[in-house]
Amino acid sequence: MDIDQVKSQFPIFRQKTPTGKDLIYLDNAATSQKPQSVIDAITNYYSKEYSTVGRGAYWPANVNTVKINQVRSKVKNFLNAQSEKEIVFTAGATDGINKIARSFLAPKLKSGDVIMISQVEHHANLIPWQELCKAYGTELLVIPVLESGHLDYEWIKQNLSERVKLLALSACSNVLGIKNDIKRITTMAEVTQTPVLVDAAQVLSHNRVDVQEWNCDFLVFSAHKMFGPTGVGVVYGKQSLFNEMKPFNYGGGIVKEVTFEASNYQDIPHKHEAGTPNIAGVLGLGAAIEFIKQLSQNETDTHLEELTNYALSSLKAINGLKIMGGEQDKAPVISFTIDGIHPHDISTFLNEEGICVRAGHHCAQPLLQRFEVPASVRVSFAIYNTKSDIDKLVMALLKTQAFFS
Amino acid sequence: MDIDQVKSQFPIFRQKTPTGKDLIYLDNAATSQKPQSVIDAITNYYSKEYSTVGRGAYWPANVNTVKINQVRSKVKNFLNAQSEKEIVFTAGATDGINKIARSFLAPKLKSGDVIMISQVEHHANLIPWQELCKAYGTELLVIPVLESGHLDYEWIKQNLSERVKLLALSACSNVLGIKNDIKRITTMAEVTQTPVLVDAAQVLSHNRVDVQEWNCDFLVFSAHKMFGPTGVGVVYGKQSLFNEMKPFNYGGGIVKEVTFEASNYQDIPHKHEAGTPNIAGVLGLGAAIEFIKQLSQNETDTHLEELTNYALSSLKAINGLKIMGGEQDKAPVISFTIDGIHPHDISTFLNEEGICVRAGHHCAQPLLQRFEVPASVRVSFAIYNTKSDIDKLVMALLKTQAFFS
Amino acid sequence: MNERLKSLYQTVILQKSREDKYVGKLNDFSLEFRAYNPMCGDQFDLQILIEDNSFKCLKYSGSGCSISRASAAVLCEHLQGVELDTVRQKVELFLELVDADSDKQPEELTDDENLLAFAAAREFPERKTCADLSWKELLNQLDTLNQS
Amino acid sequence: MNERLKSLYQTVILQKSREDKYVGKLNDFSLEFRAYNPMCGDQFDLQILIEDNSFKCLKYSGSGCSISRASAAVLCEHLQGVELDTVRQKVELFLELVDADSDKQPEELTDDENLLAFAAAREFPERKTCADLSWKELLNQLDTLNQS
Ligand SMILES: Cc1ncc(COP(=O)(O)O)c(C=O)c1O
Ligand SMILES: Cc1ncc(COP(=O)(O)O)c(C=O)c1O
Repeated sequence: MDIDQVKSQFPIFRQKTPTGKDLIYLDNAATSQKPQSVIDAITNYYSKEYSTVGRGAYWPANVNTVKINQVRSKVKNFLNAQSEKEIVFTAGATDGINKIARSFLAPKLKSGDVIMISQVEHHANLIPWQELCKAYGTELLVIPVLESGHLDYEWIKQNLSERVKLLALSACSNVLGIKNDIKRITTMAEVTQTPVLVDAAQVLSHNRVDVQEWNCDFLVFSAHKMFGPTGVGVVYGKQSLFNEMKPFNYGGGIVKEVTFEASNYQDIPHKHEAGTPNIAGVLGLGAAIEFIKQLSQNETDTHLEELTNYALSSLKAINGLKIMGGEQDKAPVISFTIDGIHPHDISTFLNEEGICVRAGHHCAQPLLQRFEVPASVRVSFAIYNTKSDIDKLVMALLKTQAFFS
Repeated sequence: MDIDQVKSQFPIFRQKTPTGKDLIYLDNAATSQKPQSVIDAITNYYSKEYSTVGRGAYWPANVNTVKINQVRSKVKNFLNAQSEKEIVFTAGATDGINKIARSFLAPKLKSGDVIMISQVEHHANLIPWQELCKAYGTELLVIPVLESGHLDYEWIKQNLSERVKLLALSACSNVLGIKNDIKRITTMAEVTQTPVLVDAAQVLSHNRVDVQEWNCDFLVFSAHKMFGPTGVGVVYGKQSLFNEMKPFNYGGGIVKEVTFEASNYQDIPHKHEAGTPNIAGVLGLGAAIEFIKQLSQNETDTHLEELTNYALSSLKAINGLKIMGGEQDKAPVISFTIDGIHPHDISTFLNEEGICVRAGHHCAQPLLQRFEVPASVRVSFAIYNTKSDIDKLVMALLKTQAFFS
Repeated sequence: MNERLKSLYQTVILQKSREDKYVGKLNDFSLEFRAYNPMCGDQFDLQILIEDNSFKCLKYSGSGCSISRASAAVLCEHLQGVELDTVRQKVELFLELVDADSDKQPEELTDDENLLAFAAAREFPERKTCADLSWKELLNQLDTLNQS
Repeated sequence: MNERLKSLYQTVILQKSREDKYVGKLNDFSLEFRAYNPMCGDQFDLQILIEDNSFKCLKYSGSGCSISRASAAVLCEHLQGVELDTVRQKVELFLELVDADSDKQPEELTDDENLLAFAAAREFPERKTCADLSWKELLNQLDTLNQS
């Protein structure tokens, strides 16, 4: 794959940072940059055919209604879902998890029930469940993570039971970058008939997802982490579950008949999409999926794997640098600390060189507590990153180290 | 005001519709077109300084964090709120109302309580309350609307009591275009200490709002109806209420300390903004407010009032055309029917002439039932509309009438 | 009046939308259902009397635009006397007729002028739901009948 | 090493961040509070012994970046022995020093080199919360003290 050509589709890399450097963007686990095609889809909508959707029999409302449905179809294919009915647009991964917590799980919880999550979860896949537990007297069971960053699968097997009413799990930790074996987990969960929600926020920019193969019940993600716009995401849900559960929100577009006495609801997926959607966001998500599809999956895999391995070995060569977690099943996400230099200071130094990394707890405080690290530096790669980015990173780290020693 | 100059800021009007006509956009109550400055704010963000906010000490994350706070400040000034802490970004008006229903009202409802709304409400400000009533055994009291489109203020006075735990009301009906006297209502509600939520979705593109003068407790709106982007809106809430209530959503960015046992929350407004926000949306909303501020409020008022009056008298001259509601306290929103021609057919005919109007129940089925109209045609104006638009509308209506007679 | 519109609202549609031959209620019926489009408010109640294994009598009532009214009228007219076995086929043919995604030309599907009139809906995708409202709901009903 | 960075991490800051003169716990204290930045995880516990109407003794413990550590150390050093009446004024001066929105030049505010070092934070708005973390929380504490 010609990475220069790919990178040239991202306009942000055409300019210099305020300190006059080339932008070296290594915070892709937080959010990824946007290719021109995604930006164009949004601009085109706002400047050439702006309207609402779903109502309005005029041009351009009719055109946009069709386009939104096309994106739904694209998402369906992208996830290999069975039907467009299984695809609901949301405001993002956090929004999606909260919606499932409220509309699916809350109404059926009773005291004595259990919700199972893991020790690697992002706050978005932890606090909603914690709050449900508070409200319903439910117990939160936390799958331990091993030093390698892998989940303790034996523990899951031992602790899964019919009492577990939901298993909510990320497909990949946003700190350690270790991918979880979802298939293995849904197979165990099938035995106890525990529905499984997958937080796929971290995987869609670099991994193909097949919800049928995974056999998960719900899956959520945000567009902005896969080259798409902010403010839009998706909940995938099996039809029977989407059908039975309460609407995510109440408002226009979800009802058939309304009187002051009662309302009845549209069919899925519309039942779960009250109000004017983030239309520009959905159109941008469509363009993002097209962008990803146009890359060769094999070559993307190879590129990101090479980058990650190169980064791992280059970083390990730095004195006093410690990488969190192991190297097996590794996504392009690496967290580390350097003896005697606080991550925040590192980040400031790297920023002067035009290098963007994250310093802190990455919205995963309990995981950092588990690894006894108050804060770490995280670097994460996307298709537009190169070995030269990593060389510059390492150089800048060495310079920082020299300054602080 | 030079309307041509204002209109020229909206790129969509530069092209022809698919039938080769000038676009005459009269569905502003559904959503308004976007000026170049709003589009540029979004494009600039995505193509020149894209990043997440709130975390990340690097350029451009630091820049965007500051910008988001500036928009919060702009919204605060725009609504004349007391503090930025009273401004929470949401995905839109529907989202905001649902959030208040769940986080503010639901936890304090008990059977025997009352929620008061009005007969003119959009489904977004009806169904969330209806569902709460179902869940908590609460009663829904509906303020009747008079033939003129005005609320029955006497009725409100008689029916308000300490039992009413929330009064949720639109500032302006999206069908009749009649503005409600919010100040009068909050004054009555003060006596019974009933919190008042204002659905301001319909007013911000043409009216200044002053939450302190109105003395409302909550106010919601969507950016897309005031020249801003889709997928973003605002909930204004008094500080004491925002402080006491549960977070709107749970996730990253709202917590101070998190363990698997418990979490404690950030101060408002951040407590209510879990997850990566719709950053492009918020930046676009900032540009939309700037756009509105740059227009003279007096001249905007005059222009829209003239247009509305001109439209009313031109439409009334059409045989068999009936306008819903009266002409007092009228916003630039007019709903009507024409004897013997279904609104949907009218809309198709107008579309051929490049004229966008809405036909249907406008997500306010109970209101249409009240006026015994199964569906109506709605035209609604914004600052870029002209008398010539209305002349063309009337001509097209006459042609349609000729065809069907 | 442009040509596109003319073809959509051909005389057939205008006429049928005004005819009241099939408007009303049956005293005696085997099947009753509501065809409702929540987006625009069009709503029809259809009643069908099934006797001797065929659609003996059909009526509709309700309100909607001229296209949805005409379509309900033509449904009643077109299916009157039709044997149960062939109803589905006729409904499916109509649905294909109004479907812009079909790869068959309308004229390949039928030469019935009353049906062909609705093919103009292919040009107006936003009016497709008007043209096929009652027909689609009838198809749902047939599915349910089959299952039970 | 560029000049901007050099000025941010002047010798003062590097030195103070390593000094352990004020690190630790007091056996006896009048005021104890935690300064915590949830965004980055920096967290300090400060203890102050108030005697004879002045800050007699101050200590801090916890972890954070070099700037937040140095800032906690300088807080302890700068307020040691200061009378209660003048504490607030000194805290506010420091907060203005690091505030890029202030219309005063740092040199107009003070000539204390240890304080002036932090003025470089004006150039690094994202590091302001590091520079003023402990100071801001102390101000909160003073407000609470006043109210009670
Ligand atoms: C694993 C994981 N889950 C959930 C989220 C939340 O995503 P968002 O902030 O887009 O809602 C993130 C990103 O921050 C993440 O990394
Ligand atoms: C009065 C009123 N309230 C609420 C809404 C819902 O707004 P949104 O669809 O942007 O959430 C609308 C617009 O459709 C409206 O007109």
